[in-house]
Amino acid sequence: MYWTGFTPDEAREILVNKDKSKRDKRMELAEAIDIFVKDGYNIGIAGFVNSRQPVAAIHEIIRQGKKDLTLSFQSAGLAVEYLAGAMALDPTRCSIKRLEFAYWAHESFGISPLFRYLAESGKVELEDWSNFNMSARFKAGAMGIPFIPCRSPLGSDVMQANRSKIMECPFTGDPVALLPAAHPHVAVIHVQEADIYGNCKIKGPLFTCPEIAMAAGYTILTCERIVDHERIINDPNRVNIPFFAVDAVVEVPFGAYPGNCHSHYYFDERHIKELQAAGEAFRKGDRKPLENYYTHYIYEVKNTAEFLSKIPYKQLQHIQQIEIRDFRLIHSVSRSDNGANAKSPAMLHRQLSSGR
Amino acid sequence: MYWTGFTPDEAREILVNKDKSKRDKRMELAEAIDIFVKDGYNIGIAGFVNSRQPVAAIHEIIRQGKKDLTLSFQSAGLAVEYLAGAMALDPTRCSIKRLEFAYWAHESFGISPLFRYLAESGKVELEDWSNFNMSARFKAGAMGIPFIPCRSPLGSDVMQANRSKIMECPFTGDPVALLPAAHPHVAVIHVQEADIYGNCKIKGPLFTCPEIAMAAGYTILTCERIVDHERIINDPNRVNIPFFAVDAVVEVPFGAYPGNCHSHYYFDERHIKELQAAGEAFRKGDRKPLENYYTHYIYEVKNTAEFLSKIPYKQLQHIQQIEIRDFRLIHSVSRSDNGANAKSPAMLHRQLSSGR
Amino acid sequence: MEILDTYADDFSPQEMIVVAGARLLENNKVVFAGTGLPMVAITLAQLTHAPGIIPVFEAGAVGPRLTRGLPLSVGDSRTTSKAMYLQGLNSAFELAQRGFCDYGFIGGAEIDVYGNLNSTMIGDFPALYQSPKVRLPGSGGASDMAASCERTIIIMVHEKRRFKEKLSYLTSPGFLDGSPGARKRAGLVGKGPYRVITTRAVLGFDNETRRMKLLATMPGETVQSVQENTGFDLLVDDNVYQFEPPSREEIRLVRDEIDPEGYFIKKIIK
Amino acid sequence: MEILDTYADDFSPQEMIVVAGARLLENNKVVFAGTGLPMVAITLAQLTHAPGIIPVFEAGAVGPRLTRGLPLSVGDSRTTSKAMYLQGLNSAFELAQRGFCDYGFIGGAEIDVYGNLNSTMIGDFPALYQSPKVRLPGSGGASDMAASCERTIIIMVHEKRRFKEKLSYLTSPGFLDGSPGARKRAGLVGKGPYRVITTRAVLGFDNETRRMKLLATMPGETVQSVQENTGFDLLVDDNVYQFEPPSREEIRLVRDEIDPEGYFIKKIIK
Repeated sequence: MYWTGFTPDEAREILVNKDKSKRDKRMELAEAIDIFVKDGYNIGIAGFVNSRQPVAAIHEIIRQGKKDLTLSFQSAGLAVEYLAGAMALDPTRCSIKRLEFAYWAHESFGISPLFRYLAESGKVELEDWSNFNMSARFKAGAMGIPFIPCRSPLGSDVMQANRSKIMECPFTGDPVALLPAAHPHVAVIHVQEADIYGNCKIKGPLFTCPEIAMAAGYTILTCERIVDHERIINDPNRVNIPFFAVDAVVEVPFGAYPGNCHSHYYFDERHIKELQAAGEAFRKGDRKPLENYYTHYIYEVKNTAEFLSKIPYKQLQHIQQIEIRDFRLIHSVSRSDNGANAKSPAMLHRQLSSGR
Repeated sequence: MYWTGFTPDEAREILVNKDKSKRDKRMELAEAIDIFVKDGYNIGIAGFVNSRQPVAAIHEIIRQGKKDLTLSFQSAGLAVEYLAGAMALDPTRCSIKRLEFAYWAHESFGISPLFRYLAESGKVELEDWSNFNMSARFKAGAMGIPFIPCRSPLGSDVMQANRSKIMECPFTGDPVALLPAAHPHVAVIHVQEADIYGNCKIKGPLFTCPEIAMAAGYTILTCERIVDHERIINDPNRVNIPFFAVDAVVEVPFGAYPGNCHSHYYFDERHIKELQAAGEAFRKGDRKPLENYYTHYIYEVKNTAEFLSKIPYKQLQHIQQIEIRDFRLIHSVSRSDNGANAKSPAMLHRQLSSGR
Repeated sequence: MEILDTYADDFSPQEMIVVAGARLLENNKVVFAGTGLPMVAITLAQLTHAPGIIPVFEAGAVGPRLTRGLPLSVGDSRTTSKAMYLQGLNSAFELAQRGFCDYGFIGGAEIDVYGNLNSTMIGDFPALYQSPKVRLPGSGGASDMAASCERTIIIMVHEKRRFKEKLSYLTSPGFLDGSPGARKRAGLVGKGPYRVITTRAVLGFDNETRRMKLLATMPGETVQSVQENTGFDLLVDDNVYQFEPPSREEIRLVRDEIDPEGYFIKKIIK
Repeated sequence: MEILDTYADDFSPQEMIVVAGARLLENNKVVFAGTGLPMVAITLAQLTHAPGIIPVFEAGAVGPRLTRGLPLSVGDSRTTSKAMYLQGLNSAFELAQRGFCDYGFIGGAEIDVYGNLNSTMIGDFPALYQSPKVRLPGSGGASDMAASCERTIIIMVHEKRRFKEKLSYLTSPGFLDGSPGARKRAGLVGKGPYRVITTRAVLGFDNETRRMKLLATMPGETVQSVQENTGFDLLVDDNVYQFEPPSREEIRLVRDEIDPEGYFIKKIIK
């Protein structure tokens, strides 16, 4: 068995020797990436598909030109797409070596042209898992156990493509899959609110963010806003990641843009499609649109604020409004929203005999 | 390997065949115990030592005279003490057959005389685990896996006293302990707030309550108060047990009395000591005080409301006030409560060379 | 009971799939929904005969009602509206692994006669795993739902190249090799695939052989046309029937209320 | 530096233990605290030289400051005041298992020369496990802390019958049989026991043999009196010294502020 991040023993030693005190961990994004992200590292990428992905941190990783990265995640879209594009344009500047993952695409926004490009040309090592597998691997890491039992990927070809093992359960006699813990060298995570110590509160689905933070050797936390410590601990049951699992706290409003950040902004479809189209053009042989995209939005800007200043303000305002004002209500649902007692048209109420 | 609750396959089948709809599950406590608690059952006892233990539900189990129970818990005090007392007085009326547990005593209120009586006279089967072991066993049950790896109880005699097994980790080569999942037939849990469907919100430490609820075949939830569904789902990230893991919802104010229920009431020391003293007298040969206690507080009353009406109102008010008004502040801490920056007397600040 | 003007005049194969998916869902069941058409079908079911359906989304939301609009992702903000429980991926999949999820509602790029799915790669596996002919997005949560939900409902585009004798790669287990007890022997639980809903048919599985069986043809299709577009021999149910077309109201809900922007259901250009 | 009237005139052995425990705790470390005297010692440390100590209580609270009064249980409401993270037992023990907890602060009924503890039973194990001579409350979380915290600090009443050559039952692992690498071989992590604080002494462990070693005697005790009250041979440190008595301020904090009701620290009747 080989370990692609820290081994369980190494991951523990790092924590044992770490200053775990409650101290101000605020820093600039560039500084955090410079200190904690090294060439050859295994990076745990938080978020899920295009929601709450650590996009700002990834842009900075691209600007700093980190190489030979292993990316560990369950399902990702934008964060990995940006890294893939940087590698596609110039692999000597920024590169992915290996993927441990379950899904790379954009759901309703389509497949990932740059993943297809990298994978089909054999430019990255692949290790396929399922969403539960990767989430459970991070969970095992967070729990301090070297592996975790799981039902999936039993019966599938995934078992031939990755490091999981089958054992006979000593209690039931049935086969069970064992997944090795994942301890990325560093985790990059974007959340809504954190205090200066790193205690943070996640709104909406947690994805696998707490587990990734606890499993990783080091954790960079970007957040929409830094809030008072007292506000965070007002309801300690709602703190999702404790301060001592965090090494850097960076306030980055719109840090998941153009993705979705629950309670702050919805997807910027227009911008995501712009990136997608540039990637698709690249896959078909025209590198110009992707070069232009990277020059304009990533390499020519110093930080996220400068990136955002290139986006029309109305577009930013629009995605905040969709998110906050809920204006795309499904009216029938809203009207009849009485849970199990909702009334619906009588005709449709009848038991449809067909198809049963 | 033998299973003392449901086997993993049985536990799954029960859920598969259960009506998991969102429906009104309110019932009387006596009805809930009658339907879901059977002689010979393995009961998952929630709470921790004397905090948020399901005391009211246990009183009703005693009144209904359930027998040959297996009790599964990490650390318990009052709930199990009450069952032990009932068995000590008349084992044909109510009895414990077996314990799977980590700790049975009352912390600052002392040891458990009735546990000593039952254990030292060989009247109950013992299976010792640690707090983490029992919590992890419930967690494995909740996760739907047949076992979970854990570091403890490696190296200890606990391994000879229970069903854990050691295996060589196929990834690290190091020994690791495997704990079998626990699936109690029924869980009894007391929380602060629930809606009529069973969605509930726990305040303060969660103990192992969510895991026990999800692991058990059936779950009886008592709560301080039933609140509006809209209030519970106002912050769905704060829902600790989802409705479909709950079979009965019973509103029982003071349902953990004389124990502590976070945000509602602190311990009633006086009453706990009354029970303790009666138990201690029993262990030393005088059964009268314990008989009187049970007659007066449990057998002669119909329900929790009648039990509470035998407690002086001032005592109930007192424990609410301690809990809610925080009047026993430690003043030095409060004064200097600036976290790591707190100032303390210079003399004591110096590095004490002795003892290092 | 039915009158002819109940039915919609025009509808796309995708719309037919969504309507069929919705109709298959029983009220008050827990349905673990994959992205795309399953989300549309669940919403349609909630709006029609099954308001009590409890959706579970893998990113963490349990029991939402999609009052904020159709989610564009199983992890986006819209999945959380009126949710009753909201944790993360581990929590959602653990619910399924524990037995809380009656149905998993998934798709794939390829399917075989035993309902196994491929959503990983097209090409020679394992030889060319590291440089496949076509690289697909990967399992996501589909294989987890297939492994742990009590039953699965599968949605497919019905083309011969997708209904294959042999998959390039088995991502999501169905009845595996179809032998008796194959799932149990592999360590899986649950009863396996229940229905396959396609652009041409509704299919089930034979109880004895676990091979795919044609139950109903979609409007405009015949037993023969379905078989011609399938890369393996289909069993045909004795009572094979024409599936009831979408009603006007079903189509109206899909087009006007659920997916007015056409994220998942492409508009028909008239 | 020190002036004589710094010291308290009278103090109980329990108070001495608590003061010694507090002094051993470094500022800004994460300390997993068992019930009773460890809670008092941590609170005293927070009030004196180590305001940045981060307590972890097994029932779920991380980093509280005990402004609501001394908890009577590691799971009661008072453990949650100003907590920064608050889940449950699994979460707390997983933090320790992962490596977040620098110290575990535990006790036991019996201890052996290698710092192994018994808190389960007195009697013949395994023969009489099901009807022990004396049944103790059980491990609780002590064996978990001993297995997973980086180091443990042990608090004991120092009596010959408790410092034993051979334990009735090994509940919480110390250095096991004392052989080199015994903990690692058993699958444990962490460096094992660090200090034993008793009513008579402060003890550590020899680096070579991992046997218990007398480091300091409590006020009123001598090397000989400590050995006489120990059921095995103690190593004695070359620089063995008299432990500094409690200061007036330390005793005042314990009696007046931390445990005025005497829940864990019995009052001295003057």
